[in-house]
Amino acid sequence: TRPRRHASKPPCPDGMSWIKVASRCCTPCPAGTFMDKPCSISSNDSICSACPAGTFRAKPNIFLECQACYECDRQAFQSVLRNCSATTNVACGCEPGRFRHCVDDRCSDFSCQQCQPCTGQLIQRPCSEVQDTLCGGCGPDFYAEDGECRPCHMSTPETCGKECQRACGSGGGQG
Amino acid sequence: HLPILQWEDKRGLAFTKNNLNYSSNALVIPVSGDYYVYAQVTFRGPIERYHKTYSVTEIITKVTDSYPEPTQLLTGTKTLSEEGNSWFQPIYLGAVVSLEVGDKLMVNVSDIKLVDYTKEHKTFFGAFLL
Amino acid sequence: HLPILQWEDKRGLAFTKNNLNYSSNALVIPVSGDYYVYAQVTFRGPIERYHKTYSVTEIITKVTDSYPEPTQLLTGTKTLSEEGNSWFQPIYLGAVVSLEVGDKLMVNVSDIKLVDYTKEHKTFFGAFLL
Amino acid sequence: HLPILQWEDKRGLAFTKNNLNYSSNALVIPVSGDYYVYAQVTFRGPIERYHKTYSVTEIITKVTDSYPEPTQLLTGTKTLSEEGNSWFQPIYLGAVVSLEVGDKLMVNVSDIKLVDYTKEHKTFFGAFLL
Repeated sequence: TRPRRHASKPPCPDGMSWIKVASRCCTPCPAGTFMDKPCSISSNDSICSACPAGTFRAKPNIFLECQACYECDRQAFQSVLRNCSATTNVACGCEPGRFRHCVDDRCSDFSCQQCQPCTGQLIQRPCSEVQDTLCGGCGPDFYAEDGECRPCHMSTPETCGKECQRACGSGGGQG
Repeated sequence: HLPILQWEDKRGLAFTKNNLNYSSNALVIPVSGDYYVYAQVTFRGPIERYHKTYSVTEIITKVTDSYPEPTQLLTGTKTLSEEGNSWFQPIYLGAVVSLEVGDKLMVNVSDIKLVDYTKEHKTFFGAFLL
Repeated sequence: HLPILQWEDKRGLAFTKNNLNYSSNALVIPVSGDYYVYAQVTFRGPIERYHKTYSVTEIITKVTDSYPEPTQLLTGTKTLSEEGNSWFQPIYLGAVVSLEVGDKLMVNVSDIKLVDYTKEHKTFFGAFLL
Repeated sequence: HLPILQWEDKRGLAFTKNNLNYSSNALVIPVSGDYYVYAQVTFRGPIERYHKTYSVTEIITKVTDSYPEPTQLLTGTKTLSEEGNSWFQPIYLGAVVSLEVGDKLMVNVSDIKLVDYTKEHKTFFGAFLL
Protein backbone atom coordinates (compact mmCIF):
# COMPACT_ATOMS: atom_id res chain seq x y z
CA THR A 1 0.00 0.00 0.00
CA ARG A 2 1.11 3.54 -0.53
CA PRO A 3 0.67 6.19 2.17
CA ARG A 4 -1.80 8.86 1.13
CA ARG A 5 0.31 11.97 1.47
CA HIS A 6 -2.73 14.22 1.59
CA ALA A 7 -6.30 14.08 0.41
CA SER A 8 -5.79 14.73 -3.29
CA LYS A 9 -8.44 16.73 -5.06
CA PRO A 10 -10.75 14.39 -7.07
CA PRO A 11 -12.62 16.14 -9.90
CA CYS A 12 -16.02 17.42 -8.68
CA PRO A 13 -19.18 16.83 -10.68
CA ASP A 14 -20.29 19.78 -12.80
CA GLY A 15 -21.63 22.65 -10.72
CA MET A 16 -19.83 21.50 -7.58
CA SER A 17 -16.58 22.81 -6.10
CA TRP A 18 -13.91 21.11 -3.97
CA ILE A 19 -13.90 22.45 -0.42
CA LYS A 20 -10.49 21.76 1.05
CA VAL A 21 -11.47 22.12 4.72
CA ALA A 22 -14.27 19.63 4.21
CA SER A 23 -12.27 17.45 1.78
CA ARG A 24 -15.37 17.03 -0.33
CA CYS A 25 -17.27 18.57 -3.23
CA CYS A 26 -20.05 20.96 -2.30
CA THR A 27 -22.49 23.22 -4.06
CA PRO A 28 -20.98 26.70 -4.46
CA CYS A 29 -22.94 29.69 -3.20
CA PRO A 30 -25.04 31.44 -5.83
CA ALA A 31 -24.18 34.83 -7.29
CA GLY A 32 -25.04 37.63 -4.86
CA THR A 33 -23.93 35.56 -1.86
CA PHE A 34 -20.70 34.33 -0.25
CA MET A 35 -19.80 31.20 1.67
CA ASP A 36 -20.47 32.09 5.28
CA LYS A 37 -19.93 28.53 6.50
CA PRO A 38 -18.41 25.87 4.24
CA CYS A 39 -20.05 22.46 4.07
CA SER A 40 -18.47 19.83 6.29
CA ILE A 41 -18.14 16.06 6.32
CA SER A 42 -21.24 15.76 8.49
CA SER A 43 -23.55 18.55 7.24
CA ASN A 44 -24.97 18.28 3.76
CA ASP A 45 -24.19 21.74 2.34
CA SER A 46 -22.55 25.14 2.75
CA ILE A 47 -24.29 28.07 4.40
CA CYS A 48 -24.39 31.07 2.08
CA SER A 49 -25.13 34.64 3.12
CA ALA A 50 -26.18 37.64 1.07
CA CYS A 51 -23.43 40.06 0.06
CA PRO A 52 -23.46 43.01 2.47
CA ALA A 53 -24.41 46.40 1.01
CA GLY A 54 -21.58 47.84 -1.04
CA THR A 55 -20.32 44.43 -2.12
CA PHE A 56 -21.23 41.92 -4.84
CA ARG A 57 -20.49 38.49 -6.33
CA ALA A 58 -21.30 38.22 -10.01
CA LYS A 59 -21.07 34.42 -10.18
CA PRO A 60 -21.45 31.25 -8.10
CA ASN A 61 -18.49 31.05 -5.73
CA ILE A 62 -16.89 29.53 -2.68
CA PHE A 63 -15.39 32.81 -1.48
CA LEU A 64 -15.49 33.79 2.19
CA GLU A 65 -16.33 37.39 1.30
CA CYS A 66 -17.88 39.42 -1.50
CA GLN A 67 -16.01 41.88 -3.69
CA ALA A 68 -16.19 45.57 -2.77
CA CYS A 69 -18.10 47.67 -5.31
CA TYR A 70 -16.22 50.39 -7.11
CA GLU A 71 -17.43 53.97 -6.66
CA CYS A 72 -18.03 56.55 -9.33
CA ASP A 73 -15.62 59.47 -9.21
CA ARG A 74 -17.92 62.42 -8.41
CA GLN A 75 -14.93 64.81 -8.27
CA ALA A 76 -14.18 63.88 -11.87
CA PHE A 77 -17.85 64.48 -12.89
CA GLN A 78 -18.66 60.81 -13.28
CA SER A 79 -22.27 59.71 -12.86
CA VAL A 80 -23.76 56.36 -11.88
CA LEU A 81 -25.13 54.49 -14.92
CA ARG A 82 -26.03 51.45 -12.84
CA ASN A 83 -25.90 51.11 -9.09
CA CYS A 84 -23.97 48.30 -7.47
CA SER A 85 -26.22 45.35 -6.72
CA ALA A 86 -25.55 42.04 -4.99
CA THR A 87 -24.59 40.55 -8.35
CA THR A 88 -23.17 43.48 -10.37
CA ASN A 89 -20.51 46.10 -9.82
CA VAL A 90 -21.38 49.79 -10.19
CA ALA A 91 -21.23 51.18 -13.76
CA CYS A 92 -20.03 54.76 -14.15
CA GLY A 93 -20.46 57.22 -17.00
CA CYS A 94 -20.25 60.98 -17.40
CA GLU A 95 -22.61 63.74 -16.33
CA PRO A 96 -24.60 65.34 -19.17
CA GLY A 97 -22.52 67.67 -21.32
CA ARG A 98 -19.34 65.66 -20.69
CA PHE A 99 -17.52 62.81 -22.41
CA ARG A 100 -15.03 60.15 -21.28
CA HIS A 101 -11.33 61.02 -21.45
CA CYS A 102 -9.75 57.58 -21.02
CA VAL A 103 -6.42 57.06 -19.29
CA ASP A 104 -5.70 53.91 -21.31
CA ASP A 105 -7.19 51.65 -23.93
CA ARG A 106 -9.28 49.74 -21.37
CA CYS A 107 -10.84 52.98 -20.16
CA SER A 108 -11.33 51.53 -16.68
CA ASP A 109 -10.07 54.90 -15.45
CA PHE A 110 -11.41 58.01 -17.09
CA SER A 111 -12.23 61.63 -16.32
CA CYS A 112 -15.26 63.45 -17.73
CA GLN A 113 -14.32 66.43 -19.85
CA GLN A 114 -16.71 69.13 -20.98
CA CYS A 115 -18.04 68.77 -24.53
CA GLN A 116 -16.93 71.58 -26.78
CA PRO A 117 -19.82 73.93 -27.58
CA CYS A 118 -19.09 74.53 -31.34
CA THR A 119 -20.10 78.16 -30.93
CA GLY A 120 -21.22 79.49 -34.29
CA GLN A 121 -20.38 76.20 -35.95
CA LEU A 122 -22.42 73.34 -37.37
CA ILE A 123 -22.30 70.20 -35.22
CA GLN A 124 -20.96 67.45 -37.41
CA ARG A 125 -21.28 64.80 -34.66
CA PRO A 126 -22.90 65.50 -31.32
CA CYS A 127 -21.04 64.89 -28.05
CA SER A 128 -21.62 61.42 -26.63
CA GLU A 129 -20.56 59.35 -23.64
CA VAL A 130 -17.43 58.23 -25.43
CA GLN A 131 -16.36 61.15 -27.61
CA ASP A 132 -16.35 64.93 -27.83
CA THR A 133 -18.56 66.97 -30.15
CA LEU A 134 -17.20 67.16 -33.70
CA CYS A 135 -17.68 70.69 -34.99
CA GLY A 136 -18.21 71.37 -38.67
CA GLY A 137 -18.07 74.56 -40.72
CA CYS A 138 -19.55 77.88 -39.64
CA GLY A 139 -23.28 77.99 -39.14
CA PRO A 140 -25.70 80.37 -40.84
CA ASP A 141 -25.02 84.05 -40.08
CA PHE A 142 -21.44 83.23 -39.14
CA TYR A 143 -18.25 83.52 -41.17
CA ALA A 144 -14.83 81.90 -40.73
CA GLU A 145 -11.84 83.99 -39.73
CA ASP A 146 -8.56 83.02 -37.99
CA GLY A 147 -9.88 79.56 -37.34
CA GLU A 148 -12.99 80.83 -35.59
CA CYS A 149 -16.59 81.42 -36.56
CA ARG A 150 -17.63 85.04 -36.09
CA PRO A 151 -21.21 86.39 -36.15
CA CYS A 152 -22.05 88.35 -39.29
CA HIS A 153 -23.70 91.12 -37.27
CA MET A 154 -20.40 91.85 -35.57
CA SER A 155 -18.65 92.71 -38.83
CA THR A 156 -18.63 96.09 -40.58
CA PRO A 157 -18.19 96.83 -44.30
CA GLU A 158 -14.59 97.78 -43.52
CA THR A 159 -13.81 94.53 -41.68
CA CYS A 160 -15.91 92.21 -43.79
CA GLY A 161 -13.40 90.43 -45.99
CA LYS A 162 -14.01 88.06 -48.90
CA GLU A 163 -15.06 85.07 -46.73
CA CYS A 164 -17.29 87.32 -44.61
CA GLN A 165 -18.98 88.75 -47.66
CA ARG A 166 -19.44 85.25 -49.08
CA ALA A 167 -21.03 83.99 -45.87
CA CYS A 168 -22.89 87.09 -44.73
CA GLY A 169 -23.89 88.68 -48.01
CA SER A 170 -22.09 91.66 -49.56
CA GLY A 171 -22.81 94.35 -46.92
CA GLY A 172 -21.74 92.24 -43.97
CA GLY A 173 -23.68 92.73 -40.74
CA GLN A 174 -24.01 96.38 -39.78
CA GLY A 175 -23.82 99.70 -41.68
CA HIS B 1 -2.63 69.34 10.26
CA LEU B 2 -3.24 67.69 6.92
CA PRO B 3 -6.58 65.93 6.36
CA ILE B 4 -6.81 62.33 7.61
CA LEU B 5 -8.10 59.58 5.32
CA GLN B 6 -10.96 57.31 6.35
CA TRP B 7 -10.75 53.60 5.49
CA GLU B 8 -13.02 50.57 4.90
CA ASP B 9 -11.90 47.80 7.27
CA LYS B 10 -14.36 44.96 6.65
CA ARG B 11 -15.77 44.75 3.14
CA GLY B 12 -14.05 43.38 0.05
CA LEU B 13 -10.27 42.83 0.40
CA ALA B 14 -10.16 44.83 3.65
CA PHE B 15 -9.76 42.97 6.96
CA THR B 16 -8.30 43.38 10.43
CA LYS B 17 -7.17 40.60 12.78
CA ASN B 18 -5.00 39.78 15.80
CA ASN B 19 -6.56 42.74 17.63
CA LEU B 20 -5.01 45.22 15.22
CA ASN B 21 -8.28 47.13 14.99
CA TYR B 22 -9.40 50.14 13.04
CA SER B 23 -11.26 52.93 14.85
CA SER B 24 -11.67 56.70 14.31
CA ASN B 25 -9.63 56.67 11.12
CA ALA B 26 -6.70 54.91 12.75
CA LEU B 27 -5.14 51.49 13.15
CA VAL B 28 -4.72 50.95 16.89
CA ILE B 29 -1.62 49.03 17.97
CA PRO B 30 -2.59 46.11 20.27
CA VAL B 31 0.90 45.07 21.39
CA SER B 32 4.22 46.90 21.49
CA GLY B 33 6.78 45.85 18.90
CA ASP B 34 8.23 46.49 15.47
CA TYR B 35 5.69 46.74 12.68
CA TYR B 36 6.04 47.00 8.93
CA VAL B 37 3.63 49.83 8.15
CA TYR B 38 2.62 50.64 4.56
CA ALA B 39 0.12 52.66 2.55
CA GLN B 40 -0.51 53.57 -1.06
CA VAL B 41 -2.61 56.56 -2.07
CA THR B 42 -3.51 57.08 -5.71
CA PHE B 43 -4.00 60.76 -6.38
CA ARG B 44 -5.81 61.97 -9.49
CA GLY B 45 -6.84 65.26 -11.01
CA PRO B 46 -7.43 67.92 -12.10
CA ILE B 47 -10.67 68.81 -10.38
CA GLU B 48 -12.00 71.36 -12.86
CA ARG B 49 -13.14 74.28 -10.77
CA TYR B 50 -9.96 73.83 -8.74
CA HIS B 51 -6.60 75.44 -9.21
CA LYS B 52 -3.69 73.59 -10.82
CA THR B 53 -2.14 71.11 -8.40
CA TYR B 54 1.57 71.68 -7.89
CA SER B 55 2.34 68.63 -5.74
CA VAL B 56 0.74 65.79 -3.77
CA THR B 57 1.82 64.47 -0.40
CA GLU B 58 1.04 61.34 1.63
CA ILE B 59 2.17 60.99 5.25
CA ILE B 60 1.79 58.04 7.62
CA THR B 61 1.63 59.49 11.12
CA LYS B 62 1.59 58.08 14.64
CA VAL B 63 -0.47 59.56 17.46
CA THR B 64 0.36 58.60 21.02
CA ASP B 65 -2.07 59.45 23.81
CA SER B 66 0.76 60.59 26.04
CA TYR B 67 2.08 63.11 23.51
CA PRO B 68 0.04 65.96 22.03
CA GLU B 69 1.72 66.15 18.65
CA PRO B 70 1.46 63.49 15.91
CA THR B 71 4.77 62.02 14.73
CA GLN B 72 5.39 61.84 10.99
CA LEU B 73 6.71 58.31 10.32
CA LEU B 74 6.84 58.13 6.51
CA THR B 75 6.34 60.82 3.87
CA GLY B 76 6.00 60.67 0.10
CA THR B 77 5.80 63.98 -1.71
CA LYS B 78 5.80 64.38 -5.50
CA THR B 79 5.55 67.41 -7.74
CA LEU B 80 3.30 67.14 -10.74
CA SER B 81 4.14 68.10 -14.28
CA GLU B 82 1.17 66.73 -16.19
CA GLU B 83 -0.02 69.90 -17.94
CA GLY B 84 -3.78 70.34 -17.74
CA ASN B 85 -5.14 66.99 -18.86
CA SER B 86 -6.15 64.39 -16.34
CA TRP B 87 -3.35 62.78 -14.32
CA PHE B 88 -2.86 59.83 -11.96
CA GLN B 89 -0.07 59.61 -9.38
CA PRO B 90 0.30 56.68 -6.95
CA ILE B 91 2.54 57.12 -3.88
CA TYR B 92 3.60 53.97 -1.97
CA LEU B 93 5.25 54.12 1.45
CA GLY B 94 6.45 51.29 3.69
CA ALA B 95 8.94 50.77 6.50
CA VAL B 96 9.57 49.17 9.88
CA VAL B 97 8.71 51.36 12.87
CA SER B 98 8.78 50.67 16.61
CA LEU B 99 5.34 51.16 18.12
CA GLU B 100 3.84 50.99 21.60
CA VAL B 101 0.52 49.44 22.59
CA GLY B 102 -2.21 52.07 22.08
CA ASP B 103 -0.36 54.00 19.40
CA LYS B 104 -2.61 55.07 16.53
CA LEU B 105 -1.52 55.01 12.87
CA MET B 106 -3.16 57.30 10.34
CA VAL B 107 -2.67 58.45 6.77
CA ASN B 108 -2.71 62.18 6.00
CA VAL B 109 -2.86 63.65 2.53
CA SER B 110 -2.23 67.08 1.09
CA ASP B 111 -5.75 67.27 -0.40
CA ILE B 112 -8.56 64.79 0.12
CA LYS B 113 -10.37 65.90 -3.04
CA LEU B 114 -7.44 64.58 -5.09
CA VAL B 115 -7.56 61.06 -3.62
CA ASP B 116 -8.84 58.28 -5.90
CA TYR B 117 -11.18 56.41 -3.56
CA THR B 118 -13.10 54.64 -6.34
CA LYS B 119 -11.34 51.23 -6.27
CA GLU B 120 -10.04 49.41 -3.18
CA HIS B 121 -6.94 48.14 -5.02
CA LYS B 122 -5.66 51.64 -5.84
CA THR B 123 -5.58 53.18 -2.37
CA PHE B 124 -4.81 50.95 0.66
CA PHE B 125 -3.21 51.00 4.13
CA GLY B 126 -1.97 48.31 6.49
CA ALA B 127 0.53 47.06 9.05
CA PHE B 128 1.86 43.76 10.40
CA LEU B 129 3.93 42.81 13.43
CA LEU B 130 7.38 41.39 12.67
CA HIS C 1 -7.75 41.26 -19.73
CA LEU C 2 -4.38 42.97 -19.58
CA PRO C 3 -1.24 41.06 -20.65
CA ILE C 4 0.37 38.88 -17.93
CA LEU C 5 4.09 39.13 -17.25
CA GLN C 6 6.33 36.07 -17.31
CA TRP C 7 9.05 35.74 -14.67
CA GLU C 8 12.41 34.05 -14.10
CA ASP C 9 12.16 31.98 -10.91
CA LYS C 10 15.56 30.24 -10.61
CA ARG C 11 18.47 32.15 -12.07
CA GLY C 12 20.28 35.14 -10.59
CA LEU C 13 18.54 36.74 -7.62
CA ALA C 14 15.31 34.85 -8.33
CA PHE C 15 14.31 31.94 -6.06
CA THR C 16 11.24 30.17 -4.73
CA LYS C 17 11.01 28.13 -1.51
CA ASN C 18 8.61 26.72 1.11
CA ASN C 19 6.44 25.34 -1.71
CA LEU C 20 5.56 28.80 -2.95
CA ASN C 21 6.15 27.75 -6.54
CA TYR C 22 6.00 29.55 -9.84
CA SER C 23 4.12 27.95 -12.71
CA SER C 24 2.32 29.27 -15.82
CA ASN C 25 3.20 32.88 -15.07
CA ALA C 26 1.85 32.70 -11.53
CA LEU C 27 2.98 32.22 -7.95
CA VAL C 28 0.86 29.37 -6.56
CA ILE C 29 -0.15 29.67 -2.90
CA PRO C 30 0.77 26.47 -1.01
CA VAL C 31 -0.98 27.19 2.28
CA SER C 32 -3.87 29.51 3.20
CA GLY C 33 -2.91 32.61 5.16
CA ASP C 34 -1.98 36.28 4.99
CA TYR C 35 0.81 37.12 2.58
CA TYR C 36 2.72 40.31 1.91
CA VAL C 37 2.62 40.45 -1.88
CA TYR C 38 4.76 42.93 -3.83
CA ALA C 39 5.96 43.71 -7.33
CA GLN C 40 7.86 46.45 -9.10
CA VAL C 41 7.66 46.99 -12.84
CA THR C 42 9.96 49.49 -14.53
CA PHE C 43 8.32 50.84 -17.65
CA ARG C 44 10.35 52.62 -20.31
CA GLY C 45 9.69 54.23 -23.68
CA PRO C 46 9.01 55.45 -26.21
CA ILE C 47 8.97 52.49 -28.55
CA GLU C 48 9.88 54.22 -31.85
CA ARG C 49 7.05 53.41 -34.17
CA TYR C 50 4.67 53.63 -31.30
CA HIS C 51 2.28 56.35 -30.49
CA LYS C 52 2.80 58.53 -27.43
CA THR C 53 2.13 56.66 -24.23
CA TYR C 54 -0.33 58.48 -22.03
CA SER C 55 -0.20 56.23 -18.96
CA VAL C 56 1.20 52.96 -17.60
CA THR C 57 -0.54 50.53 -15.28
CA GLU C 58 0.60 47.57 -13.16
CA ILE C 59 -1.91 45.27 -11.46
CA ILE C 60 -1.30 42.32 -9.13
CA THR C 61 -4.21 39.95 -9.61
CA LYS C 62 -5.42 36.75 -7.94
CA VAL C 63 -6.97 33.86 -9.86
CA THR C 64 -8.92 31.18 -8.01
CA ASP C 65 -9.77 27.91 -9.78
CA SER C 66 -13.33 27.96 -8.56
CA TYR C 67 -14.06 31.45 -9.85
CA PRO C 68 -13.94 32.52 -13.51
CA GLU C 69 -13.00 36.17 -12.89
CA PRO C 70 -9.55 37.30 -11.67
CA THR C 71 -9.57 39.60 -8.62
CA GLN C 72 -7.52 42.81 -8.81
CA LEU C 73 -5.56 43.01 -5.53
CA LEU C 74 -3.22 46.02 -6.05
CA THR C 75 -3.07 48.59 -8.83
CA GLY C 76 -0.60 51.33 -9.72
CA THR C 77 -1.57 53.68 -12.53
CA LYS C 78 0.63 56.63 -13.53
CA THR C 79 0.14 59.16 -16.32
CA LEU C 80 3.26 60.21 -18.18
CA SER C 81 4.32 63.74 -19.01
CA GLU C 82 7.82 63.16 -20.40
CA GLU C 83 7.38 64.81 -23.81
CA GLY C 84 8.78 62.61 -26.61
CA ASN C 85 12.25 61.86 -25.28
CA SER C 86 12.98 58.56 -23.63
CA TRP C 87 11.44 57.99 -20.21
CA PHE C 88 11.64 55.55 -17.26
CA GLN C 89 8.81 54.99 -14.77
CA PRO C 90 9.02 52.44 -11.93
CA ILE C 91 5.79 51.41 -10.17
CA TYR C 92 6.10 49.56 -6.82
CA LEU C 93 3.12 47.84 -5.17
CA GLY C 94 2.98 45.90 -1.93
CA ALA C 95 0.36 44.95 0.66
CA VAL C 96 -0.98 42.17 2.87
CA VAL C 97 -3.73 40.04 1.33
CA SER C 98 -5.56 36.97 2.58
CA LEU C 99 -5.03 34.04 0.23
CA GLU C 100 -6.29 30.46 0.04
CA VAL C 101 -4.28 27.40 -0.88
CA GLY C 102 -4.24 27.06 -4.68
CA ASP C 103 -4.75 30.76 -5.38
CA LYS C 104 -2.55 32.06 -8.19
CA LEU C 105 -0.87 35.50 -8.13
CA MET C 106 0.02 37.26 -11.37
CA VAL C 107 1.21 40.66 -12.55
CA ASN C 108 -0.64 42.36 -15.41
CA VAL C 109 0.60 45.43 -17.23
CA SER C 110 -1.01 47.91 -19.56
CA ASP C 111 1.54 47.26 -22.32
CA ILE C 112 4.17 44.52 -22.31
CA LYS C 113 6.26 46.31 -24.95
CA LEU C 114 6.92 49.11 -22.42
CA VAL C 115 8.26 46.82 -19.66
CA ASP C 116 11.99 47.05 -18.92
CA TYR C 117 12.87 43.38 -18.53
CA THR C 118 16.59 43.91 -19.21
CA LYS C 119 17.78 43.88 -15.55
CA GLU C 120 16.41 41.64 -12.79
CA HIS C 121 16.82 44.40 -10.18
CA LYS C 122 14.49 46.79 -12.04
CA THR C 123 11.42 44.57 -12.44
CA PHE C 124 10.61 41.98 -9.74
CA PHE C 125 7.73 40.15 -8.06
CA GLY C 126 7.37 38.19 -4.83
CA ALA C 127 5.37 37.20 -1.77
CA PHE C 128 5.96 35.90 1.74
CA LEU C 129 3.69 34.37 4.38
CA LEU C 130 3.32 36.42 7.56
CA HIS D 1 30.38 53.22 -8.66
CA LEU D 2 27.52 55.49 -7.72
CA PRO D 3 27.83 57.44 -4.46
CA ILE D 4 26.79 55.61 -1.29
CA LEU D 5 24.36 57.20 1.15
CA GLN D 6 25.21 57.55 4.83
CA TRP D 7 22.48 56.91 7.41
CA GLU D 8 21.53 57.82 10.99
CA ASP D 9 21.05 54.56 12.92
CA LYS D 10 20.27 55.71 16.48
CA ARG D 11 18.50 59.02 16.78
CA GLY D 12 14.84 59.78 16.15
CA LEU D 13 12.93 56.98 14.42
CA ALA D 14 16.12 55.18 13.49
CA PHE D 15 17.10 51.99 15.32
CA THR D 16 18.92 48.71 14.82
CA LYS D 17 18.40 45.47 16.76
CA ASN D 18 18.88 41.70 16.71
CA ASN D 19 22.51 42.28 15.71
CA LEU D 20 21.53 43.79 12.37
CA ASN D 21 24.06 46.59 12.81
CA TYR D 22 24.99 49.61 10.77
CA SER D 23 28.65 50.32 10.09
CA SER D 24 30.57 52.15 7.31
CA ASN D 25 27.41 53.13 5.48
CA ALA D 26 26.06 49.58 5.41
CA LEU D 27 23.67 47.27 7.20
CA VAL D 28 25.67 44.16 8.11
CA ILE D 29 23.78 40.86 7.93
CA PRO D 30 24.18 38.94 11.24
CA VAL D 31 22.63 35.63 10.18
CA SER D 32 22.05 34.03 6.77
CA GLY D 33 18.48 33.97 5.57
CA ASP D 34 15.82 35.72 3.52
CA TYR D 35 15.34 39.38 4.31
CA TYR D 36 12.79 41.93 3.16
CA VAL D 37 15.03 44.85 2.25
CA TYR D 38 13.59 48.29 1.52
CA ALA D 39 14.60 51.91 1.06
CA GLN D 40 13.02 55.16 0.02
CA VAL D 41 15.01 58.12 -1.23
CA THR D 42 13.33 61.45 -1.82
CA PHE D 43 15.15 63.38 -4.49
CA ARG D 44 14.61 67.11 -4.94
CA GLY D 45 15.96 69.84 -7.16
CA PRO D 46 17.05 71.83 -8.99
CA ILE D 47 20.29 72.79 -7.26
CA GLU D 48 20.65 76.36 -8.59
CA ARG D 49 24.07 76.28 -10.16
CA TYR D 50 23.37 72.81 -11.43
CA HIS D 51 22.40 71.74 -14.84
CA LYS D 52 18.94 70.30 -15.53
CA THR D 53 18.52 66.82 -14.03
CA TYR D 54 17.37 64.31 -16.58
CA SER D 55 16.76 61.36 -14.25
CA VAL D 56 17.31 60.09 -10.73
CA THR D 57 18.30 56.58 -9.68
CA GLU D 58 18.32 54.65 -6.41
CA ILE D 59 19.99 51.25 -6.10
CA ILE D 60 20.14 48.89 -3.11
CA THR D 61 23.38 46.93 -3.45
CA LYS D 62 24.96 44.00 -1.66
CA VAL D 63 28.69 43.73 -1.02
CA THR D 64 30.14 40.37 -0.08
CA ASP D 65 33.68 40.18 1.28
CA SER D 66 34.42 37.15 -0.86
CA TYR D 67 33.45 38.89 -4.09
CA PRO D 68 35.06 42.09 -5.39
CA GLU D 69 32.03 43.49 -7.21
CA PRO D 70 28.87 44.82 -5.52
CA THR D 71 25.62 43.14 -6.60
CA GLN D 72 22.70 45.38 -7.55
CA LEU D 73 19.66 43.97 -5.74
CA LEU D 74 16.93 46.56 -6.43
CA THR D 75 16.89 49.58 -8.72
CA GLY D 76 14.46 52.45 -9.16
CA THR D 77 15.17 54.86 -11.95
CA LYS D 78 12.84 57.72 -12.99
CA THR D 79 13.15 60.40 -15.65
CA LEU D 80 12.10 63.87 -14.67
CA SER D 81 9.83 66.16 -16.63
CA GLU D 82 9.28 69.00 -14.18
CA GLU D 83 10.50 71.92 -16.34
CA GLY D 84 12.93 74.12 -14.40
CA ASN D 85 10.89 74.84 -11.27
CA SER D 86 11.57 72.94 -8.07
CA TRP D 87 10.65 69.28 -8.02
CA PHE D 88 10.34 66.37 -5.59
CA GLN D 89 10.57 62.70 -6.56
CA PRO D 90 10.37 59.84 -4.04
CA ILE D 91 11.54 56.36 -5.12
CA TYR D 92 10.55 53.39 -2.93
CA LEU D 93 12.11 49.94 -3.36
CA GLY D 94 11.45 46.74 -1.44
CA ALA D 95 11.79 43.00 -1.98
CA VAL D 96 12.89 39.69 -0.45
CA VAL D 97 16.52 38.74 -1.05
CA SER D 98 18.61 35.82 0.17
CA LEU D 99 21.61 37.04 2.16
CA GLU D 100 24.59 35.43 3.87
CA VAL D 101 26.04 36.34 7.25
CA GLY D 102 28.51 39.22 6.75
CA ASP D 103 26.86 40.58 3.60
CA LYS D 104 26.64 44.38 3.57
CA LEU D 105 23.62 46.28 2.24
CA MET D 106 24.01 49.82 0.95
CA VAL D 107 22.01 52.41 -0.92
CA ASN D 108 23.56 54.12 -3.94
CA VAL D 109 22.13 57.15 -5.68
CA SER D 110 22.74 58.82 -8.99
CA ASP D 111 23.56 62.16 -7.33
CA ILE D 112 23.96 62.78 -3.61
CA LYS D 113 23.41 66.53 -4.00
CA LEU D 114 19.81 65.80 -5.10
CA VAL D 115 18.92 63.70 -2.05
CA ASP D 116 16.49 65.26 0.43
CA TYR D 117 18.15 64.32 3.72
CA THR D 118 16.35 67.06 5.69
CA LYS D 119 13.60 64.88 7.23
CA GLU D 120 13.99 61.29 8.48
CA HIS D 121 10.52 60.35 7.27
CA LYS D 122 11.27 61.23 3.63
CA THR D 123 14.41 59.15 3.10
CA PHE D 124 14.84 55.85 4.94
CA PHE D 125 16.40 52.38 4.64
CA GLY D 126 15.87 49.08 6.45
CA ALA D 127 15.63 45.30 6.43
CA PHE D 128 14.06 42.50 8.44
CA LEU D 129 14.56 38.75 8.56
CA LEU D 130 11.55 36.69 7.45
